[in-house]
Amino acid sequence: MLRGIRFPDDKDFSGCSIFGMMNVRGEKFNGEDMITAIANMKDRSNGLGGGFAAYGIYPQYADLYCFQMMYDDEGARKESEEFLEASFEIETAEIIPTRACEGVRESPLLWRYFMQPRQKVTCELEDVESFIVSVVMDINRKIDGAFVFSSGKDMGVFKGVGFPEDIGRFFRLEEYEGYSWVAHGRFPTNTQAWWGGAHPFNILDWSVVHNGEISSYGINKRYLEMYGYVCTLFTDTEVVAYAVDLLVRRHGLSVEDMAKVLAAPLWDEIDRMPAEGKQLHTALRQTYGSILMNGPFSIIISNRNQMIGLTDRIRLRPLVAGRSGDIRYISSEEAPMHLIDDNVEDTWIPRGGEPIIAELENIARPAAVEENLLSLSGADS
Amino acid sequence: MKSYILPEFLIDRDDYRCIRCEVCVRQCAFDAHWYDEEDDEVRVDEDKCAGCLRCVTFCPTNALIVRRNPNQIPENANWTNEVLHNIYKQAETGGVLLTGMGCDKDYPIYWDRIVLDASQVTNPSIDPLREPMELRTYLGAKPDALEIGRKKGKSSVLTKISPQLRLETPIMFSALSYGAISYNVCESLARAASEFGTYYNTGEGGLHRDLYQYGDHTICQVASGRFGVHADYLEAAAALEIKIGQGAKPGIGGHLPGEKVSAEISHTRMIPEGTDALSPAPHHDIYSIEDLAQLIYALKEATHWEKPVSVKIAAVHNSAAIASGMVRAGADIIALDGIRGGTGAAPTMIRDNVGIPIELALASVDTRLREEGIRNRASIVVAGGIRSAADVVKAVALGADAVYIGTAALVALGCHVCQKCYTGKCNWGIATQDPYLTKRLNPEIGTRRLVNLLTGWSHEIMEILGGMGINAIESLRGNRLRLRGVGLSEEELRILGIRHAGA
Amino acid sequence: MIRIVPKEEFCIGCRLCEIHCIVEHSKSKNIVKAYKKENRPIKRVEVEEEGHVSFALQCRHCEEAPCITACLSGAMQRDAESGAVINDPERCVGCWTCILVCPYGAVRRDEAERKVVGKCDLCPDLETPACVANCPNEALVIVED
Amino acid sequence: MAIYDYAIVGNSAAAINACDAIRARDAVGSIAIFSEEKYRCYSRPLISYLVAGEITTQGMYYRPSNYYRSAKVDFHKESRVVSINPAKKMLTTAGKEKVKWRKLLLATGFLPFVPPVNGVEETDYLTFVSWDDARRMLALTNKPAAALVVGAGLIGVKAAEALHARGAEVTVVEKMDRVLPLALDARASALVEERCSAKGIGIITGESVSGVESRGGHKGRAFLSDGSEIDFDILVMAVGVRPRTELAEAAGIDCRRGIEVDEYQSTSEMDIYAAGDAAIALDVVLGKPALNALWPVAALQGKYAGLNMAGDEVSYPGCNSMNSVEFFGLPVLSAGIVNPEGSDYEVITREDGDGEYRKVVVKGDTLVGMLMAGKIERAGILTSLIQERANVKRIKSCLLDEGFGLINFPHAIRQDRIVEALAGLKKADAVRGRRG
Repeated sequence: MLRGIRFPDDKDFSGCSIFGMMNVRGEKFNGEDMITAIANMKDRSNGLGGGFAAYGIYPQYADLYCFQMMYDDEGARKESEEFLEASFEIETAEIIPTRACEGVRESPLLWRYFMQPRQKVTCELEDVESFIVSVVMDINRKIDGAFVFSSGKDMGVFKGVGFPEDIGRFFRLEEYEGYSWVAHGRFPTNTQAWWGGAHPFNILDWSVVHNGEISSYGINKRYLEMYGYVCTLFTDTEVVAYAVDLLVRRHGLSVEDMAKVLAAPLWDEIDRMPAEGKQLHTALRQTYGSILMNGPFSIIISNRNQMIGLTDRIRLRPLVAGRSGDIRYISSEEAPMHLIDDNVEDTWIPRGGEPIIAELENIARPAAVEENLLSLSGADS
Repeated sequence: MKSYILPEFLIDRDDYRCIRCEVCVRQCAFDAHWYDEEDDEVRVDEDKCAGCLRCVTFCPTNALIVRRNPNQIPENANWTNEVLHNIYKQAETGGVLLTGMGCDKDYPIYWDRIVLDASQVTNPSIDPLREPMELRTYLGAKPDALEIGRKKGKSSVLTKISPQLRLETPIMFSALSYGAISYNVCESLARAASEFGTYYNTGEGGLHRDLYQYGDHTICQVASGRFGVHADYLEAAAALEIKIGQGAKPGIGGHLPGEKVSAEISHTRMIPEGTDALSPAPHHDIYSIEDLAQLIYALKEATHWEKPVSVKIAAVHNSAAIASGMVRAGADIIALDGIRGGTGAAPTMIRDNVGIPIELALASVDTRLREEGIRNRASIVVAGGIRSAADVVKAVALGADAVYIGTAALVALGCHVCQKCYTGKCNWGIATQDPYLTKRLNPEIGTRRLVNLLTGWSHEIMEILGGMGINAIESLRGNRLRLRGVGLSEEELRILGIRHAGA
Repeated sequence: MIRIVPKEEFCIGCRLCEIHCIVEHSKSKNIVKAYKKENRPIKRVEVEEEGHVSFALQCRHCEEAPCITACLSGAMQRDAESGAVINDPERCVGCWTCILVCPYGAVRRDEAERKVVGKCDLCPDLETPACVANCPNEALVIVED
Repeated sequence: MAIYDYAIVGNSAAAINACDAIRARDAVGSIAIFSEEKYRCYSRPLISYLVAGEITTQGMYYRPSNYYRSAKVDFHKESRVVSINPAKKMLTTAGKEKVKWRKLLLATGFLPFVPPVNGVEETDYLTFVSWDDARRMLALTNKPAAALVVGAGLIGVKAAEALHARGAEVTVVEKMDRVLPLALDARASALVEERCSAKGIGIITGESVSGVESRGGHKGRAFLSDGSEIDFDILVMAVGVRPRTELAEAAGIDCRRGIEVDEYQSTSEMDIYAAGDAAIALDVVLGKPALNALWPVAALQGKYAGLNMAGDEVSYPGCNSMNSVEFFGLPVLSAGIVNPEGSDYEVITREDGDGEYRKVVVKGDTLVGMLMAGKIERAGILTSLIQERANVKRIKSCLLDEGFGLINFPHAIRQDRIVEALAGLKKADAVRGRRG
């Protein structure tokens, strides 16, 4: 299923449902509510893809990178494992537990590896994470029939072809406990569905679920390629994940500034800003104009600390935010929040291009983020 | 010597319509029309007709038709009329064939073999009349990454961004030198660029003192002749451009005949009145890439590192490698001029046979710079045959940051592309210094026409962008996925980096 | 009132102003007919030309118009509404005194019908006088005062 | 006793233009116009057109029929002023009406001058200066008649032309050696004579009428100085005109050949102004006051008199001897000095055949005279140069060129005239006035 179906330079057109849920105190909950919520938006997906990302699910391996892999066959697995062993100490290699589930067919071999790069390899590198990225790129590009679909720490992505609720049950998500979850139901107009193409997209601990179409994909991809990102999944969502990785991890931008790159303010607005903001946003657009995500989208970007909701600049796709005690919701529709939670206090629709950010409370964070957290806790955003 | 050259055009006059007002007589600087008082008839001297259609356009009764002389030699794919005409001319004069404007040979025009994409169903197209649509473009080197500091919850930029040119539409006016064109054309270009928020380029003719007021929208060229280059000139400019080559005449210099070097031009170019202005083929201080780097840095130093420096080359076979070198030599802007780029005067053989189409040069340069990871270090501006908003969109999607328009701007001002620029008798008052002719271009009107053109094209670009579901030009720039080729070979598609329509 | 100001730096000497003036003041207002079939009216605007310099000049509609003061018959009057100096052909006797005193040479004999003078009337039937409207280079512009 | 803010004696060009000027500045002041004729203001020069049938009586009027009413003027027609008292500011009419004024304008015009020729008083001769003259001429030419016109000045020649148009057989006798000796030069006179002769008008120059023998009524016989005799049915005496100064003189106002005025058209008596053919005012070409009994001159003087009477202080710019006449389709325009005497003048002429003759007279670098016959377009440009005493050094050679015009002026002056000075003629007048 992974071989021979990739269209170079192509991307995937899809309409979708997205749902994110995070406990900002870090209290964990299982995948049950996520499955219920995403299933509630069934008409936004067509059975050609569903997936979840969950944070905090592998506490026993919290310091190890978890590669979750799809293989077409044993040959691909062997090749990949040899490749990995060359540079990693593999602590655990295991088949990802699944259950037979009607509506989920022809699954690839699903394996996960908890591991860390060998000292020898990382010594040569200043930046371990860049090494991980390059390994992911190498496997995805070079090993036919193998695909890394998640590569972070203490987190995992579970996705495949089918309705999201079926995928959830297939992966037995009720057995996982995480404090932050995202889910995706997919409606590709491209009938060629494949497991790797389902959302979320992940690199390191960045996960992206996406509803929309990135009309600027062609240039976003070419720009990221200049920075060593090889877009192998042939979907526009992939570029979001890489762009986020580039901006936040590698270039050190704050999440908010990153959001202002992906959904840049209009020049008109920038022109009206006070000098400092004007300079900042002008520089952001000048430098990163090529990864402005143009076209209709709403996305949820997650990492271990944050869950970020964002729509395109002119809000062509839906996104609703909600709050219930320590729980933060970001969703395509409001109904699922109420379905799983009687205590949703307030919900609101963020403005186009305005990021909403949910963040773990007990972590040190840049002050810049504070304001957005405040705005998320209020209903006035 | 009896000339064997047949008149290129015949002029038909409808006697019923002709009112003998003599407008045609007065409008033709080539003296193709004359009034015969004795017979009260307007007569023609067709040998002199340039086919510029000035008379046709101005005839108040539409009494005139200028048509190609049907007297042609027997059809021959090899020995065409044009070839014969050229040989007769050279047999009669012993000279080098001269021409004006851009190459008119029918090399493939790739713009016309590339089609654009639009949104249907899966994503919405955007209505530019209701939604914002951004064409603003910044030209100049961009950093690889932006370093951002945070204080009291506020982000601020720590990276020093190189000087940038801000364009409100990705279209600039190409290098057209004062001397090749009249002062009024320069003024029209300067005012239109200022009004619209874009730039015009002085070419190698220097900057007339009356145009310093538009310096903020002026790209001042430093060419091999160094005409008119002095401290104030560099200071007045918004950006500087080192001209290495020109699409119409790659590898050769320029020549402004002495009769065009009027007092004003002499003053502006800093050469004696009435002397020929000869631009050498190479810069005699640039014999290598490191020499170019030295000049780039000299110009930056001279202007306090406040102005981007562009380097313009003719599109030739190894443009991609050259461009890479130029970027590494410190050029902030790479200007590429394709084989169809215009000129005031060039040897016909050079114009028509040297260089490559801009589309291919652009694609290969953009690809190369990306492969080398240095695409952001310089902007790419392309010139040479941009004829419409669609060409602009295709150029941007292939990877250009902006385009230069020369011929299109002149056409907006009235040019009918008769290719007789080199005669100095431009009936449209454009490529001439004859005061009787130059006043035919009123800069008020010229400015308006150019601004209208930019407005129209910009609206069209917005429409096309909106149709693609894109509302900022940077999301189109280099977005080759939105292009498809029609009727192109595998190799052409590969170079252009696009897929065939239907695929 | 409106006044027509010539811009000599942009007058290209095409004389289309003269031609369209004649047409506008012709009976048919059709250019070919006016020139070929009718008693062609006089031009009320004249292009002066010397070397490469030229400009089109018509009645200035002077504030202190000498032609009005000099007119023997009272035919030359200022139109109260438009402020234009207008010659009433019904009252004009063709004594040419106005031609004698006009410092711009802007009054001409018009003997197509009967002996009267003709001069610029600012084309009362048109929104923009014909010479201005048809100047291809905006070398005639309207100023309002 | 009625008191008028403005009283005007006379009802022709000067009077009406004064009245217009006053009204333009003073909308309410009372105005009275006294005219000895019965007509509303008409244009005296048009009588020849009336006789020749070129216009109707309706065309004679200088202003519309509601003129006096709309200008709020008390029009005293057939009311000849017989005396004025400057001390009492009072005038008396022939009808014994007494009227007081605050400002008075004497626009008394001229009377034909008839020389003391033997027997002329016994003959019912005509003059040709008024509407009544025209009516008489029309009546007398209802049947074929032989007409003798004495004097070939402007009035004489126009009378001859009018009589010819009425079918009369016309002979003109002129004492000088050519027709229109003052207005034209010899060449132009010859052109006019050619036209006249071609039409069958007899022209006898260099002879005077030494006596007239009446044969009852209008008929008679004239004896010329060369001894020849001419029988006539109509005799027109057109030897000349004299300004009517008797009213002014009787009131003690300074008069020489006409009523003397200063640059404000003011006479030697306070609040009494004079304008028109009776006044002797600045001739810019001659550089001194002169009599220019011409309609445009009278109108301009009247205008300036009116402006000053209404309280403005504007100098009369001065005028020059300007003539525009047409004889049998030959228009002839002249201004300033056309018959220069002495060697300080430079004369340039140009002849293009078929009666097209042009001439300019330059003194030093100043254009002082011009004449155009046949081809008269744009003559006013030259007139204005004469009027302005402009320096024509640089354009002297092209004054008579085909297409001469403002294009030949220096750029700055041209620009000033065309663009800046749209409303500037008045300004220019004022400048000239100060200089004068």
